[in-house]
Amino acid sequence: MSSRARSLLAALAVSAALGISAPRPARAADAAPITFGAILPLTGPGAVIGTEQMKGIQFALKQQNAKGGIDGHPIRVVFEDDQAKPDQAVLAFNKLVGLQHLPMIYTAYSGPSLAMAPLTARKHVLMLNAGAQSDKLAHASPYLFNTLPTTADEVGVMVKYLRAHGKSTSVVLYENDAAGIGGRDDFVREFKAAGGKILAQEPTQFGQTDYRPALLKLAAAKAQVLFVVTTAGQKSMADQLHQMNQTWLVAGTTFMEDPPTIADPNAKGIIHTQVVANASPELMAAFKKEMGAEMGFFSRQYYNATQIMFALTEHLLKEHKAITGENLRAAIFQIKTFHGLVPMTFTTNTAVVPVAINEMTGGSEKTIATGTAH
Amino acid sequence: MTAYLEVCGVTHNFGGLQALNDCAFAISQGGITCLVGPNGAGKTTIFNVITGFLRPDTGRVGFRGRTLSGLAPQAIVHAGIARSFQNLRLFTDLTACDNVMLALPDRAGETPFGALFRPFATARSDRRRRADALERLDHVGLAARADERVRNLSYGEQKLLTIARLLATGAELLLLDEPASGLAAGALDQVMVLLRRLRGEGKTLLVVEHNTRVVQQIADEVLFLHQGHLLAQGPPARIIADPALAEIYFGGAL
Amino acid sequence: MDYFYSYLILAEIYTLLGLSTNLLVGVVGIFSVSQAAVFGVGAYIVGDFLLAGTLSFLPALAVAALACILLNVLISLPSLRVAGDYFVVTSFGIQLLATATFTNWTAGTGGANGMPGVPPPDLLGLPIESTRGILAVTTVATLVACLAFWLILRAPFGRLLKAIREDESAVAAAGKGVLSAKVSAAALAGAFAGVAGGLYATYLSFIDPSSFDLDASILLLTMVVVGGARTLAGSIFGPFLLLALPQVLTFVAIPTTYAATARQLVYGALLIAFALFRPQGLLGERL
Amino acid sequence: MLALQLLVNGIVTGSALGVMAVSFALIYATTRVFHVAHAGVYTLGGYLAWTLVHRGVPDLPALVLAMAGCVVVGSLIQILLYGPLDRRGAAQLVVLIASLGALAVIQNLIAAVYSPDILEFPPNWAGHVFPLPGGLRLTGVQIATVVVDFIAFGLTLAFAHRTLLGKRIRAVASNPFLAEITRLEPRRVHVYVMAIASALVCLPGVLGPLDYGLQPYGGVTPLLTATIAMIAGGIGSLAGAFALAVAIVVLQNLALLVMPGEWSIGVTFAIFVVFMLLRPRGLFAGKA
Repeated sequence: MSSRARSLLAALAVSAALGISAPRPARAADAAPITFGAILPLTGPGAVIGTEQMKGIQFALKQQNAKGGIDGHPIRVVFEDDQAKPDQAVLAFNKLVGLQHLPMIYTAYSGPSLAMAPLTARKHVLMLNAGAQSDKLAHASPYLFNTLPTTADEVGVMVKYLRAHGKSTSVVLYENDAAGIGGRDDFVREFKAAGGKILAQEPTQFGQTDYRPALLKLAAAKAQVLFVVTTAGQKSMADQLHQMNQTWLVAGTTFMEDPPTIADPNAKGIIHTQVVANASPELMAAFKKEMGAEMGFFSRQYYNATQIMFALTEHLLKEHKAITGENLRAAIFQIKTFHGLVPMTFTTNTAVVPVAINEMTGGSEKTIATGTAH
Repeated sequence: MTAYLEVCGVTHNFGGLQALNDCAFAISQGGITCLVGPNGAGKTTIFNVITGFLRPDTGRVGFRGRTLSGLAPQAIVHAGIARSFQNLRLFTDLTACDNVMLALPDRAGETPFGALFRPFATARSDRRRRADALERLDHVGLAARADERVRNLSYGEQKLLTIARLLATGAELLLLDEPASGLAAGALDQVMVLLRRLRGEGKTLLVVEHNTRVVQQIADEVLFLHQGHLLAQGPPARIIADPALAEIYFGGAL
Repeated sequence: MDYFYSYLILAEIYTLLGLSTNLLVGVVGIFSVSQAAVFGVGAYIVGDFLLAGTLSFLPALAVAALACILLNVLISLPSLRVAGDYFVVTSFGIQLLATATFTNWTAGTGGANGMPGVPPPDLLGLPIESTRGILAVTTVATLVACLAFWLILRAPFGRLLKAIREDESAVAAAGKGVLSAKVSAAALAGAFAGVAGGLYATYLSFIDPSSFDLDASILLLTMVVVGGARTLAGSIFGPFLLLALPQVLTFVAIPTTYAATARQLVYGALLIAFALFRPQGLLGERL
Repeated sequence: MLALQLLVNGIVTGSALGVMAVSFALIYATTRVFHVAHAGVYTLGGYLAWTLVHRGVPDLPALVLAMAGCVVVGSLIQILLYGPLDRRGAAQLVVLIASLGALAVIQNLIAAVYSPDILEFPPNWAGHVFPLPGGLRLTGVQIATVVVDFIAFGLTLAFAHRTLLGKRIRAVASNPFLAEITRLEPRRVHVYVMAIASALVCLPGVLGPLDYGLQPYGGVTPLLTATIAMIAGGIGSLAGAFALAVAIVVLQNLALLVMPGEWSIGVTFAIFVVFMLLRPRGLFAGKA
């Protein structure tokens, strides 16, 4: 509540400031704040990511509202916590849409997003997802839009790179949950389609960081590539991989973008795909000053999604259309290409975005190739 | 004449410890038989065997010419033998009346089907059952305490309640495990009067008892058990007067 | 209004689960920590049938209830063999086994990805899409279950179950069968949980293993402990209170980063406090 | 070679689990409390050591101080929670609920203070790889784990059978009623047992995370497996608990050779459930 209260106060302060110092005579109706919602995992195991996402949105709002909002309207976002659970997400959705009639809502996790998807279609509420990558999200609802590529699209970039570099056999280590299994299925399908061979696959449990048994079993298959889809515990894995002294190429996904792992000398040589969402050093610095934290990947993603939201709002205001879910949705396809942190084009509900392949150098990392996911 | 209750060559081991060793005796209908013997003689064990709580290693138990061995405890109750426990084992969170009602043989409303689909008939039959139970409680002098939770009753009242619960089963052979232990003089007399009255009403009683005064006053016959084996059987005066048995009985203690 | 309705719907579904858990744990004394697994099986069965279109809502719900009856009887069976703590460990094992199955049996459950797009409930071919309509359905189901729970507790059957919780040997010595009573109670608890699962799946339209894990089982147990064992009021009050708690906690000034841990902390402290100072819960009897 | 490495890894992890099972068995046999919060004490040990190491305390004193911390917490749980419940004659179920509550409190306090993320110890000797004969490769912390845990187990056995306090504990465990009237002061013995078991469980609680990181909720699955080992090994048999713990983990490791890993935990519990139905008194029961 306190952070919500704080953002409310900030919004009030901004509108008060506008009232005093607005250069043009503010028409009362014009200055009415426009409110959207966000349903993120602010507590529970997903909270680390959820709070990072929230900061991205809050930072974008602060910047924009300091500039006078959009066309004089301050923009507000009401945050709700779903603990990354589908039932809590539906409860929060009904709170925001049923009680407050908000036209647009941010979402972050596959489970909750899929649970809310039918409701968005029924209630005509635009839903922006900049965090989850499940393939099912691509066609879950006409009102659900994804600014991240689906896992399949991202993995496709990696497969293309591996095949281009002569890798034809692979084993897969995956986390036994939605993200891991989705990534595994996509990799297996794409790698086979590209003429590669999958020799073995092993699961690990989320939070279970002793990978040795699984890695040993995979090593016995003697493949050229170890493809890894896990969302946590990468540093332990890097250490255990080092212990094994294998010659395979270790390849991962965006999840590998984990500062302790990148800093670990044992992680040298690991490559992974990375959805490009680079922020300028000035923006990163401003974020750190304002929010008291590094502008991480998910902060950048939701900052970017908020830029899209600003563009949509501006578009509707300019055309004197009501800010409703239907109009927002139509506006996405009218504007089509957005220029937030990265250029992003919508021809379907999932954006086409650039994807890089990074290699860890035992302390930092460098980009060794780029592609496009679609 | 076949014996009323017949225990033939029953042996039972607890992991190497021989609790019953070729135990055999018979009692006839009517009357009070007291089962005595030093600690560890196997008195409670033979109760457990008769009532189906323990399965004997060898031997059989017969009741009115029918073999009981192998029956479940509740089936033995239905056959007409019920028992009380040394440590009472009342349902302390239920009321005195509930404890007695539970033991009544009437089974209406004791399945989910009856409870759910015949609620009115169930309620009616339960009112009848309550009247029955109150009668049993009155029998032992606890009618006034019917709706008290058992854990609020005094120890003496709880002892009487175990007898009321035993009576409620409708069994004709009652096995009582130390019904008089731990009671003050007044309550003790009350229990003895009650036991004699039950005999008068045609019940057969088999009673484990330590108190020789109680044994002398109520027993028609005494069974002397030692090391899981029947040592002597006879009228109380003779058994109690037997110096050899007294030696065994008190030997360990003296 | 939809928000308040959806709170009511979830609270009613959890009341069904609370009744189920209370019947098993509070009344009969079978300390099960695997009720969420049964709940999940009910949800997946209804979801599967409705997605495949082979059965409509009510028959699917009936099949789910039936399956959960069987399942709950099966997983309560060890309680006939092993007592107390042994059964708790067995029950923990069953819950983990169920979670492993929900997560790995992709063909039947959608696996870790979950099962999206479960159609809304329908009555006689008419789909019920409005929150208010679904609320009506869950309310009817909950009222029926409450009535059943109340009838059982006041019937001789309820007395028998309570006696079994205290002393199984004494029940047998009173001439009553323990086995059939325990199995019947487990069956009823299974039916409640199965129906709750079916309602949950159709209301949310999306289910995944996270709703049916060990934490969910422990939440159910907490509801019974806080509400109170062996009373209807306790079984209703616990779920309504504990589901409202997170909403209430949002009004306390805790940084959002700590809110979940704070909530779990409150649950833990509640368990300790109730065990120490009020083992009968708010509206129940002594556990 | 694969099988050998899996076997050795199994013995390493199994010895850690074995110490957990022994400490849990010690508590359960003596106090009859199903001390689920033991998983919390286990987790706490690791976090205490992590904090001390980050404050610059050398490794060994950090371990000793962490053990002291666990002793304090474990004893407090006995004195403030289980003791009063015992005096009130609380049902087993109520004690278990209290223990679940204590576990939730410990875990979430840790999560609130340290965040729910995986925490890693700074790079140190633990990650150093030692190539051994037979193609085996063990890290420093793996070797330390197996050595320390086996010694801890041996010392516990010796303590229980050779020392006066050990004999007192075994007396209380075998007959609490008799212990009461013979002035063995069972309540005080219960506190000693909790203290000893909490110190013991701190060893795997620190060494494990040194290997693969710390998580606030990471203690529950090991504890469940440890309780299975205790029950299967026969309650009251410390050696049985340790042996079964090692055996279970080794089997879980080797099982990977013949089946996919996602079912390994499930299969462990399925075997246990069947086992409970067929032989509920444990593998080595019948001798007592």
